[in-house]
Amino acid sequence: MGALALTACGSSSGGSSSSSGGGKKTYTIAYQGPLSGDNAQLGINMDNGVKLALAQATGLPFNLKFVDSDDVGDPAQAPAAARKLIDNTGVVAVVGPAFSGATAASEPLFSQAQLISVSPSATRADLTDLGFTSFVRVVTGDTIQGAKMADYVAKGLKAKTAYVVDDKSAYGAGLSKFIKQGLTSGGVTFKSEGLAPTKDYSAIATKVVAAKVDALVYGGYFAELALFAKALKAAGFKGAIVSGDGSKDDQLVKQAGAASEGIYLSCPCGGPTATGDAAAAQFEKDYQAKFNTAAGTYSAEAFDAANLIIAAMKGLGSNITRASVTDAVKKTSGFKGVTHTITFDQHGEGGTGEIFMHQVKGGKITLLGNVADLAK
Amino acid sequence: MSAAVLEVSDLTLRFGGLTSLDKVSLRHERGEVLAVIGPNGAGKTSLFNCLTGVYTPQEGTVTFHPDGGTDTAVLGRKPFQVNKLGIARTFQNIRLFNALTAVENVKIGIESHQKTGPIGAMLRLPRTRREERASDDEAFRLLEFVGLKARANQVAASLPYGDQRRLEIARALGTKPQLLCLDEPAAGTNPAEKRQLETLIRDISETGVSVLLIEHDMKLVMSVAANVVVLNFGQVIAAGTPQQIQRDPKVVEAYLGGGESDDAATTPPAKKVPPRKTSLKKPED
Amino acid sequence: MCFTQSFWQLTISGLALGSVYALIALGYTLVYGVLQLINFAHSEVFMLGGFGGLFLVRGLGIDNPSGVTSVLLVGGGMLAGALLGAATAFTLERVAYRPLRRRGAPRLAFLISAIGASFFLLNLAGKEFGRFNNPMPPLYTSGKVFSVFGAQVTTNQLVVAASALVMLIALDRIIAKTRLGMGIRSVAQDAEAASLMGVDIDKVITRTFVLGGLLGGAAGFLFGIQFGVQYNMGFSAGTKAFTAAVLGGIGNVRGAVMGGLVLGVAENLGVACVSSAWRDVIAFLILVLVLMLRPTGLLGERLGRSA
Amino acid sequence: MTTVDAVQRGSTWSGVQRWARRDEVRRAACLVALMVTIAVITGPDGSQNSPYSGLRGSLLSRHAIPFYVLAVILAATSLAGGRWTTAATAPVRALRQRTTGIVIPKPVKLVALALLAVLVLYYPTTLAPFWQTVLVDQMGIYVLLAVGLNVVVGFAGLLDLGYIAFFAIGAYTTAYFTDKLPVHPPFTLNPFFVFPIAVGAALLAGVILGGPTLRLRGDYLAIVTLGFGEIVRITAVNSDAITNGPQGAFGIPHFSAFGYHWTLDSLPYYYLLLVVVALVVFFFRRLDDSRVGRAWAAIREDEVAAAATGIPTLKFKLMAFAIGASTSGFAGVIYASKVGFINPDNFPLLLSILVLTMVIFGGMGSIYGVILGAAVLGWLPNYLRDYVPAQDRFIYFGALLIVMMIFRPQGLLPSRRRSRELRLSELGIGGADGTGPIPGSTQ
Repeated sequence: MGALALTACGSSSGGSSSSSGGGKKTYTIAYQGPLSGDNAQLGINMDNGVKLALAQATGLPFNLKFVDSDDVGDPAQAPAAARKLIDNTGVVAVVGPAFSGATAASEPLFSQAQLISVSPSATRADLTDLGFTSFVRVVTGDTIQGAKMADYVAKGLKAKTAYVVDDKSAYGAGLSKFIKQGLTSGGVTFKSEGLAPTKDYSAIATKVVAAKVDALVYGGYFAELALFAKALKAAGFKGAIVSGDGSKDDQLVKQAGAASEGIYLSCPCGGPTATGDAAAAQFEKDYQAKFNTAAGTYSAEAFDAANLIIAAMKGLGSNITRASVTDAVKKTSGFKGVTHTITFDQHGEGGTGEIFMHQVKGGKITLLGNVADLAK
Repeated sequence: MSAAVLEVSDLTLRFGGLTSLDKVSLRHERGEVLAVIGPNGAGKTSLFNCLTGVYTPQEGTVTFHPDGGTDTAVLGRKPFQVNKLGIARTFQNIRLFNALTAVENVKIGIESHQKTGPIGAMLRLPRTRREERASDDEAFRLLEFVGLKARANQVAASLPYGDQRRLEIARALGTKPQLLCLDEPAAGTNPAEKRQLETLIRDISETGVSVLLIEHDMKLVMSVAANVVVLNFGQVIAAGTPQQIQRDPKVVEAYLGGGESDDAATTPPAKKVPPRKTSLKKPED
Repeated sequence: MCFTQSFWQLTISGLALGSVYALIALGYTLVYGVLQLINFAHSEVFMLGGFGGLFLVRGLGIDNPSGVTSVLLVGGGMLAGALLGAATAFTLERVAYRPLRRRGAPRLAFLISAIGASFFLLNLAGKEFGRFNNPMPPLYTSGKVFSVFGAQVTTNQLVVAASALVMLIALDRIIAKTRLGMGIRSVAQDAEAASLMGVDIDKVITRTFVLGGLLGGAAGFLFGIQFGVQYNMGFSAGTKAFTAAVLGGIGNVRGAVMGGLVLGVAENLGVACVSSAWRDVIAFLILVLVLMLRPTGLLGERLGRSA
Repeated sequence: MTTVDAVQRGSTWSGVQRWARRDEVRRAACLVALMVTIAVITGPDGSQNSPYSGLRGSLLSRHAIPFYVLAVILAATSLAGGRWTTAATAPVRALRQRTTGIVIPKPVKLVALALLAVLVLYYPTTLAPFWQTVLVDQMGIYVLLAVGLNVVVGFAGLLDLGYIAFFAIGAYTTAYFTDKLPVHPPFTLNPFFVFPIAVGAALLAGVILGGPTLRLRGDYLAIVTLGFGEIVRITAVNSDAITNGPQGAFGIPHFSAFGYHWTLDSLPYYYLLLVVVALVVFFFRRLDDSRVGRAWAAIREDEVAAAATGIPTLKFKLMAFAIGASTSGFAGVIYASKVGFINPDNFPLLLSILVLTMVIFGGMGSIYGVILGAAVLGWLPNYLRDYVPAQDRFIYFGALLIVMMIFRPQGLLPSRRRSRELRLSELGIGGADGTGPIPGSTQ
């Protein structure tokens, strides 16, 4: 994809550059994440988000190029993918890595190269405590999301009993760990179980129904949840279903159909944005226009990550190096993204800590509000 | 009276409802050539497979009396353990290691009784080298013994049929058996090869190795065997010297009256040599 | 016991899943019977069959079908899936197997070319059809049909199990009664002898692939009705189905069916008893145990003998 | 009249059939199909909402024109007569025939070896760090894995689809003894000194798995080992308290021994791997050419005859299994230390299949072939990275495997014994891997 995307973006972002001649320097912003394998779709969502940001970045004192590096979302392939970007001396910043495992495997290299990596989606709690010097993320970590989901189940839904299921992915298991902690402190009795990703969830659905719980809390991605929700509906589950950001995707509605109705979806994203809903709507529209498909999970975060990098670069004048960009990005404060206003703390956490609850209503994912307000 | 090398008593083998061997008993004197004959389907190869650990019969005992060792029950041992006892065999449809050279085939037989393990082989310890030299020498000696020295480095599958037979015997001799079981060694060979085989069996016998011979070819049996056991429908119907057997009316009856039309005495039955098949198949005896 | 209260419910859903496993397993077992080869790419036959059915149903675009229309839709989808599956299997045999047979390639070379074909088809399907799961448009109003021992049977389960049953019986008859079946059995028993008797081995092999492809493709559609169609749906279903085939005794048609059903039910009961997270471990442990006790599977090997 | 019609139609139809069966017609059809396939592969993507758009964009647009032109030319060439192609390929065939018998003189061999040594030792230093990383992570580790699996598959003829389990065991042992798991070890070691423990653990696991299962024949063994691989992976996923579950172990230190410290830099790991692979090759070659190797060859060729010849087949199979397993465990240690992070996602079933593919692609049984196979297949996806869309890499990869197996089923550099087996199987004598012939082969 690299070569194709490069020319595509080069021509769109460089509309002005070709006329202004060789005076401007060209820098590359990269993306690292899965572009093949089972998780390709999530990665492509983000890849497109970055491409869109770069295509829209015009009138800059420099030219921008784009490259992407496929790590398949696999920690084993991540170091090589990261190395590929580090070797490319034009690259001054990276959006990604997308997955937590790949991030853990890549970050030592990025830190060594002083190449900033802004992850739009790696939510694993401890990533910002592992001593990486050039890692920031724009999403809120799982610690907070898990706790807030539990809060919402306990106080918002007033559930007494729950079933916590996760997909045993690094993301899902991490999230469910914090959900369980939150439920315990919230006084909700719960059972928990891991879910080996497959297609037929009728057995576990039967089990959940038999447990007669008020709520099912799920940690994992939409693909599994869609089938699981269908199976739950078929088995006659009457309780509430609550899931996290990995499931918040229009594909959930599309794939689960009527079974998705009423599912609660928490996300560090999707709150009222600093720039107003208009910007978010515009982003959705532009994305649809450029890629002929709706923006997916983490497309907007990737878009924001790329834009905040560009903003940081703009502030540097002519002194654009990896080190300077790293410093500038880490100091980002009050950047108005389409997802939320981003400020990185000293650990590199750029999430707001606010979690917004959504619900599928009439086949649309609609915002219910900030969990802090809903679960009082 | 000399000592027996192998004693079989009351061996009974059934496959489902089919009784393949029915109370078979025989005694094999040390150093002699004992032939087991019988029409097709008489149970010869079944007997063979019981002796060499392929089948476990339901009843009966098989006792091996190694030279200078203690008597040992053969039944219940796996094929390789039977071989370790000192009983080696060949197959009715030659089963060589086709892609290996003749000398490699023989070495595999010799080396199955050596001690070198993977560590020794990787480090080439002194013992390994000693064993390697020994097996080389022994392999060439055996190839010479069966008359294949010139073909030592040829691939087994490329050898003429009769040579393959002899190579299989050399491989079996490599395991230093006291008892060598030959399963229809003359099947499919031409008259010249048959004469060579005759000599070879005598030579083997002279080295002190007892030979148990299953054979269709009466001429071969009569010329090399000291004693003959006749099987029919899984039962021993006669035993004795070749001369006694030839005159035994029951034997004549079995061969001529039992539906077995042609003279088994001279022509080996035209057997299709089936392709190698996996071990789990029942034998088409 | 852990599953007392929903034993029948779990068994019924297990049987529905198991019957799909069985249909796929037949593809493995048929090919194994004649070639003694694991047709690794059979999982992609299944996947493409799912797409075939999906596209037909989508293309017809009938809203809220019911009655006869539903029956026709299900039948049509299955047929489309089966045909695309058969076409895929046929092409596979021609491209990835026959040239190797001509060269007398080692057995493992077949495995690798099948793996290559699987990678190829899987990723090509992802490229062409997108990588999301595609739910099947509703073909009938699904819901509870009747209850057995307090467990409800849904339309989905009924449709899947009934269609699978019809196909299984048809296959059993084909193997037992037709010329083709005789050819397959003879090649399975002794290819060399069969060819000496004038059986055209190439033709039998091709038709075996096609037969397996028909079943696998139809299974893809049936699977799609329940769980949607996705480019990578073949791998895990294929692994399970292959396990089922071995469980029943590979090369054995009835064994494959039995293996599929046993595996489907066992997985479901295992999920209830242990945990969904150990689902595949349960499946494989059952396989290992069965093979320890019966080294050639529940019903033993050999296409030739079974039918 | 109707009958005449029918006869005539029949004869035309059978004429067409006869025509379609001719070799050159078939070849032409193949070439056209090939071109269409290539047009589709290189064409635009479809999507969930418009699944045909990719096909339309590939086949009914300007994109397709060069492929159609090429297809027509190739088909015409083929139809014009097989003689053209025969003539065109004649020199190649002649060259092949001339080169088969040639014995390369010793000095030439030595010079070639020296060149190779220089290449292997010096060339990597000139590479970009990305390629150095690929050289270690995607090639070197796999070479080691493949050489180990070669003992199991190539030497002993056992189909093992759960090989990566031992790699996982090696890696997790490293994580344990460097204290990066929730359970704490009795003492902490640098990964370098975990080697013997990890190798022992993998070996033990190999024996435990192999003991009961190696009795099973060919494909049964394959599925049981596959199951074992999955069981190990799923156990790692589900045992949060021991393995930290899906989160895995982070921060496994780099090697440090004899006063030298490995770092994030890939080159030192490359040289370490080079030494390890060289040693392993040295030892395995001796193994192959020993009593043990010959016993394996015997088992591979004819297990029944091997047992009758006094070879304890189970013991030797177990030995092969354990040797393969310990090599895999060894590689696991290097991997864990190099990347510093492991989780169960690192050990999927697909990886076992991939390593097996490398072994067969290179030429099973041939150590150098296997090394080449692993290196090529490890390198290829990373090379394709720059030339084809990332999502499409495995389309090309899959196609390559098929083409390779059609034209060179014995692998890149087959072993002497193995190519002999293949030739024999071509002649219809036995199967090429001791598991019997494939029906319908070479008739």
